[in-house]
Amino acid sequence: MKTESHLEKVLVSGNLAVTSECGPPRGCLPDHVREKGGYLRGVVDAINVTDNQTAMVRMSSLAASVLLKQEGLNPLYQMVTRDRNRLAMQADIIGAYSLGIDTMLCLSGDHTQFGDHPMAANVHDLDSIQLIQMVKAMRDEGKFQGGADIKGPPKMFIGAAANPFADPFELRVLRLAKKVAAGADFIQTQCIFNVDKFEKWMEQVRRRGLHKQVYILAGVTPMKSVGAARYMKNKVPGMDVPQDLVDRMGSVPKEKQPEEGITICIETIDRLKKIEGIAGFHIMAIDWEEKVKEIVDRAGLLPRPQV
Amino acid sequence: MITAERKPLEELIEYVRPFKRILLVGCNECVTVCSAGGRKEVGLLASGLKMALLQSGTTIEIREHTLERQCDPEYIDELLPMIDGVDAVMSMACGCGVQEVARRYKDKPVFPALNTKFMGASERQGVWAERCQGCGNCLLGMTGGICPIARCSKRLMNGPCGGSVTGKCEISKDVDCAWQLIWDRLKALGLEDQYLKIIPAKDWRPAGGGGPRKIIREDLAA
Amino acid sequence: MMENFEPVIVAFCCHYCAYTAADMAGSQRLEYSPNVKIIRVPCSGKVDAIHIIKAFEKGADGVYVAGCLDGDCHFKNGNNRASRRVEYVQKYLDEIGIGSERLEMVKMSAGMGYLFAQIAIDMTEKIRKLGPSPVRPLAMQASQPIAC
Amino acid sequence: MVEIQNMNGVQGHNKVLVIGGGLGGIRTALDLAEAEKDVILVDKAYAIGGLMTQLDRTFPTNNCDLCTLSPNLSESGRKQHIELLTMTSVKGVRGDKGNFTVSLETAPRYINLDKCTACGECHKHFPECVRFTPGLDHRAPTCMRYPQAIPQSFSVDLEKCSDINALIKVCPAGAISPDDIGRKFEIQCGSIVLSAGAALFDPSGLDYLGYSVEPDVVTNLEYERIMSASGPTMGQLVRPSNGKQPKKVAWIQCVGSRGLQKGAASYCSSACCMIALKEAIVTKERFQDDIETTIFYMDMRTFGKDYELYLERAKNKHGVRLIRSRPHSILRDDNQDGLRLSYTTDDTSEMKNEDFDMVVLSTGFKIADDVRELSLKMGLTLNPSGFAVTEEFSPVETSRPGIYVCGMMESPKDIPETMAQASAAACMAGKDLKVSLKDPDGDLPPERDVTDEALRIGVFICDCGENIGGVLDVLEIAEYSKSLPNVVVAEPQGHGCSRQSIEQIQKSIVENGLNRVVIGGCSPRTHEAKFQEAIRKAGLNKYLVEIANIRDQATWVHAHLPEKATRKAKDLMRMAVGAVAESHPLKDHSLPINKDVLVVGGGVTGMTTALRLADQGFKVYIAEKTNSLGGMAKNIHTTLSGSEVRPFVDNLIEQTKAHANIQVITRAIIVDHSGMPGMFKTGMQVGPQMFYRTIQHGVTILATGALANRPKQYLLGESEAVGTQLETDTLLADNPETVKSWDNVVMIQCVGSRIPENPNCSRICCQAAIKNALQIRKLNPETRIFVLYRDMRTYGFQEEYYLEARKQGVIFVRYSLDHLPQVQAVGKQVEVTFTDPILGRAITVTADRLCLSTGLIADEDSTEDLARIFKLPRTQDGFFLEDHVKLRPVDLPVPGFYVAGTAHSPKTIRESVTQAQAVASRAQLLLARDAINLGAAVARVDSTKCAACLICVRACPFDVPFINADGYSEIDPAKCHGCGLCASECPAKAIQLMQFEDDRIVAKLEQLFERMVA
Repeated sequence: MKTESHLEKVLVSGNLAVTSECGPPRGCLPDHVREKGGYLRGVVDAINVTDNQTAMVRMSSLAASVLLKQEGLNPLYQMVTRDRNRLAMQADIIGAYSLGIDTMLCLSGDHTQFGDHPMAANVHDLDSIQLIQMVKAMRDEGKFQGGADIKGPPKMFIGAAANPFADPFELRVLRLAKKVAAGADFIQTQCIFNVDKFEKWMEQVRRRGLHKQVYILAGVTPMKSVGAARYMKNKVPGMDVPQDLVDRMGSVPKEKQPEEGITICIETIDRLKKIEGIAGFHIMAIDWEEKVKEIVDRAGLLPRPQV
Repeated sequence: MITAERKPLEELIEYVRPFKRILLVGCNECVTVCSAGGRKEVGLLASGLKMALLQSGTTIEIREHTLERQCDPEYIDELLPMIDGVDAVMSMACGCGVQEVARRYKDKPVFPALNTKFMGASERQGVWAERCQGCGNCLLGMTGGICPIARCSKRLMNGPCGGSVTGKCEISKDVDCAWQLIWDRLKALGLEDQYLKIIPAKDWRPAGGGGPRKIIREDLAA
Repeated sequence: MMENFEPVIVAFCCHYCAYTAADMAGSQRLEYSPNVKIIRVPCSGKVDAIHIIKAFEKGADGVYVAGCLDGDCHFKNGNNRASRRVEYVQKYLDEIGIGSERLEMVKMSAGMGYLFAQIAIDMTEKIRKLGPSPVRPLAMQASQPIAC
Repeated sequence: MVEIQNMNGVQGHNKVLVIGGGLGGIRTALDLAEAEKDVILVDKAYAIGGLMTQLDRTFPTNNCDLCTLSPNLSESGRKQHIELLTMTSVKGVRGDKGNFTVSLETAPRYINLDKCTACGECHKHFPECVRFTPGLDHRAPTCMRYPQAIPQSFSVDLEKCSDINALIKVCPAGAISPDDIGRKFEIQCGSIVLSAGAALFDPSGLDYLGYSVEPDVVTNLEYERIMSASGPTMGQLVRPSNGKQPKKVAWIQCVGSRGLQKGAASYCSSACCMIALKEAIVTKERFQDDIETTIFYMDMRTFGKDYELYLERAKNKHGVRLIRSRPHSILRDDNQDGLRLSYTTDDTSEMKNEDFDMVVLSTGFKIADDVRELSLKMGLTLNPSGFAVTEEFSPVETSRPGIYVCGMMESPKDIPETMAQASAAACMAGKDLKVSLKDPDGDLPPERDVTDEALRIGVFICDCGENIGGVLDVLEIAEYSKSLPNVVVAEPQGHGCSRQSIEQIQKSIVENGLNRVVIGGCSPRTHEAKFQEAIRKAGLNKYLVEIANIRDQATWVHAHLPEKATRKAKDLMRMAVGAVAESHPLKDHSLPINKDVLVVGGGVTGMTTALRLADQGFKVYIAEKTNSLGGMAKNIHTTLSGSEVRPFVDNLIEQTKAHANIQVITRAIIVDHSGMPGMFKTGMQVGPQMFYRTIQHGVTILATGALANRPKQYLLGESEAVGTQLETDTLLADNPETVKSWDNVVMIQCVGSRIPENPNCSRICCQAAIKNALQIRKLNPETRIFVLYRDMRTYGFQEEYYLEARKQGVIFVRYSLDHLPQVQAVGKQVEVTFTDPILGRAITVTADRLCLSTGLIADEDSTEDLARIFKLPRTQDGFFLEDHVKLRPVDLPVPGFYVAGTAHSPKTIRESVTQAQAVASRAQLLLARDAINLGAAVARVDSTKCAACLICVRACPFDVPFINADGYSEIDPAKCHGCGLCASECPAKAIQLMQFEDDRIVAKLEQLFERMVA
């Protein structure tokens, strides 16, 4: 065990881990965070708290993580390299750890062009891999990037993202390898709809033995409607939604579509469970946190192990 | 070369409105090559300014002159015989030229006519694209000769983000994914392994993080 | 002012098509507005943005560049480059405040005398409706009055 | 003269004698001379020019002839290959082809041509004995035959001279030589072209037309002279009887033609309908509603290229009245001012009367007695009317080998056809002469260095007759020009392009030390080269001239706004003066020429052209679209005169295939083209595999033919009884038994022609109908044939066959567009219903055969592609559009391109052959040269400004600029096409296109706006 992280404990125990996410509100609404976290209590092993998701200003992920922690939940603190330079990031990391946050996800973040501050500078003092390296060095060597010793290093369980569906496809596994080499302990993948393609990716992951070096949590998302399916298929870069799923969503009446989406999500989890090297699931139910419990339950993943 | 584009006329009009006589100075280097500030653009801008100002009843005299280079003091000296007769100078050079003219002629207001954009290359006639950000510590040896700093929207140094789709960047279909280009080229060169090396966090001091940069060739420096 | 307004229009005509069409209009005695003054160029692609801008600066109320039909340029693609240049200069004219509608690109074949005449008439009427170029009266103050 | 032995030994006398200095003779002589062949041009008049010099304007452009012809005349005056012998007649011809000896006799002129400056002093003081040929012989004199006469000289009639010594004294040049006795001499030549022209029918004998008694009855030529600016009334249209302007003018057609009157010719004179239309249009143009114009005609024969449009213009735009009729008499009532014209129309038997102020008789052409005599003396076979009989499929070859004819001598025709035939005659007469090269610029004076001179601009304003002078005051323009900066001379110059004016301009350049010249005149497109040459001969660099096109751009298009035209002309002059001040001496560039020829199309026209050029030693490629030679002629069996077509075509194919210099490429589709005259490159896909090959060649000849029209009309393609004339021709040849079985045949003319969708006349259909009608009658004299027509257009000698058909009982019934014939299928036959205009009721004929005269249409697909690839203009109906419809009928506007045959317009085989030979001649003008002049309009780089940005390298459509070893853009002037794209895109303004420099263009803009017009 590298850290005190609950997620690490679940993973080390050999159970399939379950995580989900909670987008902080665009305002000073702590109750909103608490409410969302409430839906996930006892349902997941860690709750991702996004960092200015889609390049829109939100309550800081650090603050929201702390709010969840105060509720006794296990926040998974996300950090993007887009908004801060390495000084700010290191400061936040030791600050977060000081407030009891021990699990984090290192990302580069969406380009500002997609958000509501397209005029903002994209900092990218570091990229996500360099961030992983830095967090690992802070934890394992107890050193700031500048070389100085950290008095009381942050013992972070380090996560990274992987998108098996983006291009160039053959680089996707290599990039994962780089993240592992940089020090990632676990991986959360982009939403998986195209299980066939994901299997191919996993095959390469296994060939390189990466599944033995890192815990891979497969990302899933329940679709609310055929419109949402189409949007993700056509508009979200790096998202792969097969046409037959869109058709399937469209084949049922509008009021039944949310139910169909959840069913598809559960079926996907069932297929993913069979793939060697999958250590758990990351359920991204965007603004639909109340349904996570149902999904986890129907997928046979309840109750969550006590470790 | 350094690329630039003419500023909106509206902005330039306001710069020169208070003056009776100005000197419009072009540069026969980079900005000529990118059709932003050569002799021809000087002529076009002079006419345009005169006509725009005429409509609000202002007549302005614009003298036109194009220097070989606006970033070298000797060339800038060429303006000396003209400078006294004018109230202000508008430079059609990159930011370097504007500053150098201003430095040389301290008692004349100097205005930029161009927005200096980037160091780039001609992709084809009339199209210039960014190639270098002058980061001061070239990575191209590791990235197949394609710069991720200048050409990846996120300046990612270790591979493409999840937004790379069919070779294009997530920010626009018109922007190539630099990492796709890098990867294709590494593959073509049989240098795939190069990719697996993690490029460590960058030292931005040579890129300007260390303050205004200067190169001194001691053997040459006077 | 408007009733007596006689616009001055400069037509840059390529030698091989538009200028020949103008000659054709002549030999067919097709009457058109005397307001249009032709400047002959070898190819419409020869018409520099500066020539167009200078025409307005000197006092033109309208300018058009007349080249060969698409695909018929004697010099392969000069007419298309001229079209793109005209579009570029139109934007600049909007910036200057003269207005892009005072500049046009037209294309015709050498045999289209009637089209040459028609365009001359249409352009004159269009510019007449637009009124004098906003820089023209001022240009006149600067120099001497202009007759058409 | 050194005699050069010909290559194949046929001729020993290496020059051509051209008899007759009319338009045809001049064209023949010029073609030969420009192809570097020596010519002797003789004319019995004392100035060349012929009939055309007396015309006011010519159709269909309505240009003044003088300004289109006079450059040709002065050309012929200066040509070193041409020896001009005026006042000279041919007395006899001995010898054979290649070895003729011709006896000539020159009448005394009593004026030394070398000394005479044509100052006119002699004529001023002794008008009675200094000769002129008046346009209106019995009415009013002109001082010279025409103002631009060549040679520029008078002649003296000694018999009428009372005081010769006084006459001698009056001549400041000492040119008068009363001792001149003329001379008789012999010359030798290899071939002879007889282009003696035609005379006009004299209507004096026709008392019912009143010509000899009524001064207001004039011939069409006299009317031309009255309208002409150089005519007796100085261009004032007035009635000869009282000097007042007429209000109503009538034209009577076919006077002396079509066997209508006593002594009239049996043929149609071919051109009179167009002449009358032209005279009426010009009258309406000048006087609008002040004069009413009416043409009395039988058939309106506007069969030439786009002539039908001209007819429509006369009717619809100008309101010329056209009355189909037969005039009966012209009488003047004693108490009346006007002339009463009585006539009948074909829809009523009643005689109608109408009064006119002037009546113009459209007199036909005939062969003059002396010409007939000469022809016989030369041993030529003549037809009963005195025209030379020529080969059916080689219209300029007479019965005597080595002697060729062109123009009216062959048959009555208009100017374009004369020009084509003249070139054809040049081709045939010159084909065996050896090419001897001479330096055309050998005798030019050295160029004056004007670089350090202060500007001295000379301005010369043409009045161009009525064309400019009729709308504005040329003197006013000259005065105005004089006020412009740097102008030291400004004066009117009449016809500026006339030899006389050119000489005055040259004199002025020398005397006034001019170093820049501005011409206020017509289009630089047509006349720039001429004035460039003129100033070059006066010692100036030829690029120091600017032409203000005050004709095409002011007087022609603002004729009704003379004040505005004047102001615009001043603007244009000011712009030109401003621009010429910015001009600089330039040097021409040249390149060696590729002498191979590409002929597109392997029909009769293409093969004929190819053979003529191949015989001259040029390598010829024939690119034929189909898989065999022969073209449309393969489907035609006989001609109107009964000649067999097939043996002719087979023979042509055989010769073509066998010729060592001809390469035939079948199944060739032209796909791309580049280069310039003398160095073209054309790509084609060839053969069933469509493999790509390119051919390098110097000239391109389009002989792509036309298509037989097959409009879906009158059950064509639906009923077996209905077919085209072409199909009928085949039936006649292949199934005479079927034809014999026909009892009733109906022919409908103008099917698919002369209608709004295809307004032109197909030209060949009337003769085709007559041909088939006569053939059918030959097989079965009992067959009843009805020809339903709108106008029978059997021009020239075709008229005789038309008369024959009528005589044989073929029934001709006119129909109009309002009452089209109706056709219905009845079993295997068809019922044709039409209105008889005389009976005024419908008639139905049950016909065994309905022949539709469908004519020819342009091959829209191929002409469109070729026009696009070669960048050639076409007429609205898809035929290639020649450079000058009048004077250059087979030259295309793009230099190095020529057109012949039905790709030009519908025509008969004989006419196609004429054009094919003409093209062979025209092409040789270019091929005779060793280098092509690329002009001086090339882009030039100022390396001190060049930023080596590559923008020019990328902009150039021809990939000419490159960055040289010094790091600057370099443009090879020999490769530069002169478009100026690089100059307009250069961001450093380092490139200037010579002749169109920025300074010059901006100077025009400045001048246009900066100064006030008085």
